[in-house]
Amino acid sequence: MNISLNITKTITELLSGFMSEGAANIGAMVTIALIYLAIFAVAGLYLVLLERKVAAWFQLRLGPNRVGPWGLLQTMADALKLVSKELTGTVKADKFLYNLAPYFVIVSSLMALSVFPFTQEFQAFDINIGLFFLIAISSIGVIGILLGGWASNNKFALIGAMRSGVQTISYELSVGLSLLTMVLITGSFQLSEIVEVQKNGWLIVQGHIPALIAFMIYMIAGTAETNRAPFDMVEAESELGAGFHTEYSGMKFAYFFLAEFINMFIIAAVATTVFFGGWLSPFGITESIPWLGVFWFIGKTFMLVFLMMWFRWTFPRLRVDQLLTLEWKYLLPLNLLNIILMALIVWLNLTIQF
Amino acid sequence: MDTTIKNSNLKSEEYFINMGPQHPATHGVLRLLLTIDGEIIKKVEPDLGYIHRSIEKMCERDSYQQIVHLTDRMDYLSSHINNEAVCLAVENALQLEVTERVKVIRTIIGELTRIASHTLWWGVMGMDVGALTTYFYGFRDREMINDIFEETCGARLTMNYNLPGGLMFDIHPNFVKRTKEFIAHFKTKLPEYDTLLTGNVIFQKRMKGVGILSKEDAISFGASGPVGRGSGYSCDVRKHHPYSALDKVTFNEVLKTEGDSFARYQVRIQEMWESMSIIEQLIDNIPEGDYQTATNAVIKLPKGEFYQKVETARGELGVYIVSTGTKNPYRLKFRSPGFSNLSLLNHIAVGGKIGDLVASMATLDLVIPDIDR
Amino acid sequence: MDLMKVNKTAFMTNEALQNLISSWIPELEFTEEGSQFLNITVKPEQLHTLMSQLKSNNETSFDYLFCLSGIDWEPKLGVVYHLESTKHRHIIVVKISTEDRENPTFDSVCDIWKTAEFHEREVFDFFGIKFNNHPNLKRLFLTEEWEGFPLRKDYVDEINMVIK
Amino acid sequence: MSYFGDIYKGIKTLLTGMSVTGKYFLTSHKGAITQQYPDNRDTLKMFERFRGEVVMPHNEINEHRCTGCQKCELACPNGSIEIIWDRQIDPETGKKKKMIDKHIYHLGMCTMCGLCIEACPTDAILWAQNYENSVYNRSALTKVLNQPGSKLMPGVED
Repeated sequence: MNISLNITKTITELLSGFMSEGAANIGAMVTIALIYLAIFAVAGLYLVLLERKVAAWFQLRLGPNRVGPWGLLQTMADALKLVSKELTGTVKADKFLYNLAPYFVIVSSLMALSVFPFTQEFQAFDINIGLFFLIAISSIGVIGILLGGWASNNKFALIGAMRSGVQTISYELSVGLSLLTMVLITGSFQLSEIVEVQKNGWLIVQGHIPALIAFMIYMIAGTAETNRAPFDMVEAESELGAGFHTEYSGMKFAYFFLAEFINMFIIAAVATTVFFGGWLSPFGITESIPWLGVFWFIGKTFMLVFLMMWFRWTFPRLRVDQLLTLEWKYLLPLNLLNIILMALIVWLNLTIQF
Repeated sequence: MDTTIKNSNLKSEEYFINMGPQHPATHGVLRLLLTIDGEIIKKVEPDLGYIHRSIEKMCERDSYQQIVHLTDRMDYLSSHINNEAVCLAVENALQLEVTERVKVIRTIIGELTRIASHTLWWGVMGMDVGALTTYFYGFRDREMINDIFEETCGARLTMNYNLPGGLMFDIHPNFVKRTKEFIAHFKTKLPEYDTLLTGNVIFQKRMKGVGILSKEDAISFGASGPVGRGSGYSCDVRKHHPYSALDKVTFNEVLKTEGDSFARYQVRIQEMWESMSIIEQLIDNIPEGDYQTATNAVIKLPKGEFYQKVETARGELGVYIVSTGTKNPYRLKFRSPGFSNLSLLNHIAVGGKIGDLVASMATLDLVIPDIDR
Repeated sequence: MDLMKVNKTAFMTNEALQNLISSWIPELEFTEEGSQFLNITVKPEQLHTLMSQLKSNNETSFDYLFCLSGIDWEPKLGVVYHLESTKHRHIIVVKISTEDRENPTFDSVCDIWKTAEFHEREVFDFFGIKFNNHPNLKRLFLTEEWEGFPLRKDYVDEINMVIK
Repeated sequence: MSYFGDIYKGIKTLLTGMSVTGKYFLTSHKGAITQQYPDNRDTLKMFERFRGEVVMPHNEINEHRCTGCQKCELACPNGSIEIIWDRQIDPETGKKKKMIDKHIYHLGMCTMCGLCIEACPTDAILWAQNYENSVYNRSALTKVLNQPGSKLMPGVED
């Protein structure tokens, strides 16, 4: 049962049999990209279904249960409907930017997926600046939203886009800083390295108080990063109608919609890798079977995804200026204090090691 | 406008945006012409008439029974209280004495309509401010009242249960049982409204200090109902000009003084408790008697003018009938509460952000057919 | 207990109101028949002075204009103001009317009560009565190019009006 | 140091808010408050006073109680009832009498106000409780309430 989990190595060896070295690498990369695209497109659809079901249970409803057994094919049907929808656009829209915007968003969210360690070596792209790469990629998504809102020549979309620009830039800060506090313990950005360090105690336990504060700040900033309630001023239904993607329909709207859910998955996945020990089982109980780690990773991520959905269906929306005061006056100072606190603890090595 | 924008040479241009007539925050076909500078609102000008059916012209050709059924379609959330307004006006004009039983039943169903309207307002207010689950909790309680109405009057929203001279038919045998069940249920659920939304720090930040209306402006703009009472202006028609069985019940008028959206919100939540206590005082001893005193088929009001004030869920509804003794009124004017409450929107929204406009409009609880008539 | 009885227990009875108000402007007609409240018919020129006095004088202090309605008395076009005092809780009705149906104009009271601005626009929309020095007097409900004034008795419109 | 104070208070109110939705999430297995309409169609029964549609009940020998007095037509606010009557010889008394020919009811124009049923002296028309009245073309909404070949019930006087 010991299939080698390092898929990149196996595929490159397979291809290098009848291809030159360089071509094999490119071939491997393309196949892995296609595999990831397939997996996460479907995962995105089922995240949408999970969101609709969880929302229904919160709201005394049943949620989709008509299409397929227990409504499992509902979002598949939605995707097919969106594919067949006509791609309308506004008259004086800036055609090139209008069509380019969705690709920015979907590409940046899919690229960020490549870095996650699902189990032992099952990782598409293990680079030593893993976390730094993640934060850089996730800030490209906002360019897509700004472009989409500005280019669709609709005033509501413009307001939505400007709001998203302001929001994501300010919340990049606390996402980065809160992850930085955790890197103080691990010492390296490489995600597999971070998981290694957590072999003797998850980081949230190792860093105890400052780690908990960093986790809370990270969750708040992460929800704001993906433009989800209570920070969803970008497509505030009751104020701006559909915000920046008002003028998008069909597959382009599907990209925006799918990207939002994959971003939610990424934020939750980063939190599990950094705070809750990625694919490690709680006390090393399933250490022997490495590929079981995938379920631990997916399980923890889904717990955090559920938490973000819980936020969405309970809290009202913040106003734009309150959002900024929350970030600059509350989260940022707390973050800086937290880094100093964490540095002190690491220096006096008061971290709890198992 | 904080000072940073003022003295910087960065000149931001105002631009003009169209909120409505099809917009989630306007709850109906109201079009607001907003002049905004970035996020800050400079001017709000409502453009009405999208659902204007000229009910007042129709009243001039209809008999009095038929006018009663038209008022259902004005403020459809307090349709029973509208019907009661016209019936009271006709009964007072004819000096027609209505039995005690009818007065008590009218007051009970009126207060139930008020609770139903406030629960719907609370659910939709939550949606406007972003919390989408409040809608379903609000509607769960409202559905119980709708079932009571459906069982007794046969219709859920536009009931037309009132006739000049009494009620169309008697209350259903298990009307009393269902109302008591509802009161018991709602007493456990209303505190939940507070823990879910009122206490929430985000909600309070969105509502406190937003859309401030002083008492003098409230009176001068003719604001009535919870909008007026949120600014400390005591305008409850049930207190000052009691009608039906309201003079036999004791309830206190909810008054807040801050005059911001949060005060109007709290007035409505507290009013639901008051309405429940009114129902409890009346539900157990509904006097016996017949439910309709006979009126001749064609009602002719004596020559003269008659005015009747009633407190609907949105405020003070006035029915002004000028009659020349024929079977339909010479002129019938409805003083609608929503109309005056809307006129102060520009006064309270200028200077705020779009989010504030939506929040203060939600607390004005506008129903557009009531404004357009 | 309807509005009629409440008015008696109010701070000032109709008679007291009547001689107080008649002391301000001489030729006013006071009637009480056919209505629950004291009706004052005033000439259009004295309207603004009477109204501002009714509001400012703290014995009457009618600070709440709760109903402003236009009426077409067949030959004459008129406006009826229902005023209530939030302090003393008494109510009076002020009526003005004019013969000229082509260009009926009255003084606007929206500088006294802010609610009048919207109500006067509605009366202009349905009766064609103009109010001078009104901030923006244009049609409120109907579209700009709607000809005719629907609530006038002589208004005819085959499409929308179903005469039974 | 109200800075940390209001952070703590804020988080506390957020958590209490979440506890309410959490409670509903955990008790969601008790079933939803929404009505599963197409599935519960056979068990769904309306209240007996529900105003579905105006109908004219006929007894077994195809007799109804409508004398054609047109009181309901006058009482209807928006003209959704039209009575077509003609003078026929009454078999017993031999005199000319006003007999009902067609009682046309436009369901499309009816606002369910109930004034016609209130005005009918002989209780000829009543409320039916059906709620599925949608049709594919509008002419199906114009109904003739008295069945063809039906007669007035003897002994019913105007």
